[in-house]
Amino acid sequence: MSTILRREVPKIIVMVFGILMILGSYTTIPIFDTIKAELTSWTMTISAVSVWLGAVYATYANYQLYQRNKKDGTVHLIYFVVPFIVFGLQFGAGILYGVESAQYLWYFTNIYSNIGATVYAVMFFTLASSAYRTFIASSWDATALLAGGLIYTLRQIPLFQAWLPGIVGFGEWVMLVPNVGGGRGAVIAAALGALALGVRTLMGQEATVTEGA
Amino acid sequence: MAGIMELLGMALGTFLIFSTLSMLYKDNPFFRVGQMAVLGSSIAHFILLNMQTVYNNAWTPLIGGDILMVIPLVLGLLMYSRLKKSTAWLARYPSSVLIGIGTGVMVAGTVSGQVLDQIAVTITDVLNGGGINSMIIAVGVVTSITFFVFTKEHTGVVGSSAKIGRKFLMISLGANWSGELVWYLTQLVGRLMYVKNFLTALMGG
Amino acid sequence: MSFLSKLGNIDYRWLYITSLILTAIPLFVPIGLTVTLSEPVKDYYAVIQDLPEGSVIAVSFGGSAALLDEQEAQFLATWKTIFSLGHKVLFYSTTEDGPMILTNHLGDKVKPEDYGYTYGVDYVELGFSPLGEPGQASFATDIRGVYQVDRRGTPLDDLPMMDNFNNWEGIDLLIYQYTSCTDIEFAVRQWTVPYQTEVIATTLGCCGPMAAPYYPSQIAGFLSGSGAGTELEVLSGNPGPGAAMSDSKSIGILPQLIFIAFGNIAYFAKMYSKEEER
Amino acid sequence: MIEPGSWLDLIFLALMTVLTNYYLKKATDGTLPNLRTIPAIAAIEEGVGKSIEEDKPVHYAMGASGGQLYSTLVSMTLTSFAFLKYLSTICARLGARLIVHMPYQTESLPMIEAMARDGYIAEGKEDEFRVEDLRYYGRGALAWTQGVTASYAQEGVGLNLSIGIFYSDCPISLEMAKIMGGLNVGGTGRWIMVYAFAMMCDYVFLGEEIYAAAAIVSQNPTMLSGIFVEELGKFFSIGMTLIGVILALVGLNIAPLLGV
Repeated sequence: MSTILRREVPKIIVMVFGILMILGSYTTIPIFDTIKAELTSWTMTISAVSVWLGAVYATYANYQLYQRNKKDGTVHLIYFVVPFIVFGLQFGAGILYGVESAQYLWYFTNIYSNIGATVYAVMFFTLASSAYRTFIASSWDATALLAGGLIYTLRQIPLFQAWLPGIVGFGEWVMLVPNVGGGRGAVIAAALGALALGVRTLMGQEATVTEGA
Repeated sequence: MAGIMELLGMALGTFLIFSTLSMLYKDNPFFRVGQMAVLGSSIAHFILLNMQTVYNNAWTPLIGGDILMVIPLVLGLLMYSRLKKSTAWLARYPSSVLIGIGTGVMVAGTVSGQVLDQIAVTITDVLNGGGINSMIIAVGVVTSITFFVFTKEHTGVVGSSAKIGRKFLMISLGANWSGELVWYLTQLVGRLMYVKNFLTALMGG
Repeated sequence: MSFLSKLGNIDYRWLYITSLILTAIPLFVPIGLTVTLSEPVKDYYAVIQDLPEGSVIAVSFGGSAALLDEQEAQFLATWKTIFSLGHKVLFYSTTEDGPMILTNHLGDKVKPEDYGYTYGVDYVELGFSPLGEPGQASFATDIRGVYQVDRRGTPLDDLPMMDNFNNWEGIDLLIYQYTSCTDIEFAVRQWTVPYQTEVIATTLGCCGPMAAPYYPSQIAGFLSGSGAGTELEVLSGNPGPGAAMSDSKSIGILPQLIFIAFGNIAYFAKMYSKEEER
Repeated sequence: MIEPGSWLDLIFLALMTVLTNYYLKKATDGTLPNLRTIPAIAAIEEGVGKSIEEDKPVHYAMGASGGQLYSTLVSMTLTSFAFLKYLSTICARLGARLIVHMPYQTESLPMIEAMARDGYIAEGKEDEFRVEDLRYYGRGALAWTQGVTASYAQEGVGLNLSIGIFYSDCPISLEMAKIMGGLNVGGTGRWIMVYAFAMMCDYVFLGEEIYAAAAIVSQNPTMLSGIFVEELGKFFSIGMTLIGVILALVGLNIAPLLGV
C-alpha cells in the first residue's frame, strides 16, 4: 500500500495531468480548454503557497553558519542578523503600506533592483576575464568562437559603427546567418532531448519523478 | 533638490553597488553585509508577491464561491510536509501535479514550435529566394544537429559534418557572448549613472 | 618568460579597473557618436506604423526593474510611438516588477493622457499575473479567464475598450516583451503558430541571437538591447535614455578588446618561441 | 475535434511513445548499442576526488531559476535532479561535503532535498546528510549569485557542478568558482547561456548533451531508452531538412507537410 501511495499514485498523477494538458492543446473540445485554463491557474497557486518553504531553508542554513562561525568574532553576528533586519523592515513596509507604496518602493529600488542591476554589471567583468582567457585563436573552433564574439561586439558598439561602416552589415550577417544555422540546430537537438524526456515522463518512466527519499 | 529619504536611499544604494563590485577585488566584510541584506530583501519581496498571488488567484475566487480553489491551496500546503521526515513523501503529490502540467504543455508546444517549424523555416527560406545565406543556414542546421549525435562515433561523414557543425555552434556561442557582454556593459553604465546622480544630489544639484 | 608572453597573464583586476574607469569617463565628458539602424528595428517600427489607426495592440510586459538600464529606452520609445499613432493598448504584466515599471512610465514619463488617451477607452492595464507559456495560451483564448478585473480593480466588463473582446481575435498586434531569452518561443508557439497573430518583440541584447531564428518569418521585428532602443529613439524621433549610454559603451569596451589582443599576442609569441627552440 | 494542423504533432508524439517502448524493451534486455563518450561525466568523480584532497566542499548549482516544474523547461529541471542524485551518491561514497545552491522556485525544494538525500541513503550514510548545506537565496539572480559567490569564498570550492536552467546567473557563479580554484563542470540546455559554460568550464556538456549525460549517469534503462528515441528524431530532422532544401532548389515545397 505504502509503495502504491508513495510511488505509483504520483506517477499516475503526472500521466493524467500531462495528458489533460495535451488534450487541451490538441483538441477543440471545450471541456479540455476549460480544464487546461483551470489547471494553469492552479500551478500559480501551488507555487505561491509554498513560498515560505524557502524562508525555512534559508533561516536554518543561516543559523547553522552562525553557530559554526560565531567563535570567529562578532562580525558573524552582524552577518546573521542583517538579513532578518532587512527582511523585517521590507516585509513590514509591504504589509503595512502595500507593495506599490512609496515606503515599499524605497527598499525595492535601493536594495533589490539596485543590487540586481549591479550584479549584471559584475557580469560584464566576469565575461571580460573569461574572454581574455579563452578568446585565443589556438584552433579553428576557438577562432570561430573569437570571430563570432568579436564581430558582433564591434557591430553593437556605436564607436565602431562610426569607424567601420561595414561592421553593422557584417555583424547582422553573423547574427542572422551562421548564428541562426548553429543556433537553430542546437535548438532542434535540445528540443528533441526535452521531448524524449517529456514523453518518458508522461509514460511514468522518468526515474527522477518516481524516486527520491 | 532630493529629499532626505531619497538621499538616504541613494546613499544606501551606492554603498551596495560598491560592496557588490568589491567582490571582484577580493572577499570582504562589506560584500558579505551587502549580500546578507540582499538575501533578506529578496526573500521579503518574493514572499509578499506570492502572498498577493494567493490572495488574488485563490483566496478571492474561493470566498467568491469557486470551491475548486481548495485543491491548489491544499496541494501547496502539502509541500511543507517535506519538513518532517515521516510525511516527506506527501510532497510528491503537488510536485507530480506541477510536473504533469509542465510536461504536458512542453510536449504540446515543442513538436511544432521547436522542431517541425524550425525545419520548415529552413526549407522555406531556400524556397523564397534566400540565396546563399539560406543555404549556409541549412548547412549550419544539418551539421550542428550531427554534432549532437551520440549513437555514432564522430568519424567519416558524420565526423566531418560534426566538425563543420561545431564551427557554426562556436560562432553562435561567440555571438551570444557578445550580446550578453554589451548588455552587461549597459548595466554597468546604468549603475555608474546612479552613482553620478547620487553625487550630484549630494552636492545639492 | 618574454614580455610578450607575459601579456597573457595579466591580473584580471587590471582589466576590471581600466574598464570601470573608462566606462565612467564619458558620463562626465560626452562624445556624441552617430547611430546606425538595423533591419529588425526598422521592421519593428514599420509594423506599428503600418497598423490602421485605432488598432488594438496587446503588450505582454515582462520587464524587470533590475534590467531597466538595458530596456528602458526601448519601452519609452515604443510607448511614445504607439500613443502618437492613436492605437489602443492592452497592457498585461507577466513579471512582478511589470506593474511598478508601468506605473512609473505611464504615470510619469510617457503619460497616455498627454496624447489624448482615456483610461478604459483607449488603454487598459491588467496588472500582474505570472504567465508562463500555459498562461500565455490561456490569455490568448480567454482573457477574462486570467484577469477578471483590471489593475485598478474594475471588472473588465465595465471597461468600454474590452466590449466584445476576450481573446486573440480582438488583437491586431502583440508586442511581446521578455527578458528570459527562450521565452520568445512562448509567443511563437502560443500566438504566431495557432492564430497567426502578428508579433513583434523587445528583449535584452543577449537575447537577440536567440530571437533571430524566428525573424522575420514568425516575429515581424524585434528590439534587442539598449542599442536597439537607441535606434528606435532615432527612428521615431523620440530622444531618451539610450543616447546617453552610447558613449560610455563605446569607450568602456576598449580594455576588453585590448586584453583579447594581448591574450592572442602572448599565445602566438609562445608558439613562435617554441618553433624557434625546435 | 482535433485542432487543425495538429495531426503531424500527434503522429510525431505517438511515434515517440511507441519508440520509447521499443527501446525500453531493448534496454531492459541489455541490447542497446553503445553511446559515444562524454568526457565531462568522468570529470565529475575526478572533481569530487580533488575536493577531498583539497579539503574543500563540492558545490552543486541548478541556476537561480532552475527549479521550474510547470514550465516548458521542466525537462531540464528533471535532468538537473538526476545529476544531483548522482553527485550526492558519489559525495556520500567518497566522503565529500556537498553544498547545494537551490533555485528560487520553492515548489521544487522538496524534490531537491529528496534527490540530495537519496544519494546518502543509497550509500547507507543518511546521518551524514546536512540540511543546512541546502542553500536558499530568494528570488532573482541577484541574491543567488551573491550567495553562491559568498559560499565559494567562505567555504572554498573543490568541484563546482552546474547543471540545469541557467539565465544570466552562471557568468558570475562559474567565473567566481574558476577564479577561486574550483574545477568547473557543467552545462545547460538553454543554448543562449551555453557560451558561458563553454568559456568558463573545465569540462562542458554542450547544450543537448546534458540530457544524454543524465541518462548515462542515472544508469537507468528507461532513461537510456530515451536517447535512442531522440537520436531518431535527429536523423528525421537532418533528413527532412536535406530533402526539403534539395526539393526547394527545384521549386518544390514540402513545408506544408510539416504543418506549416
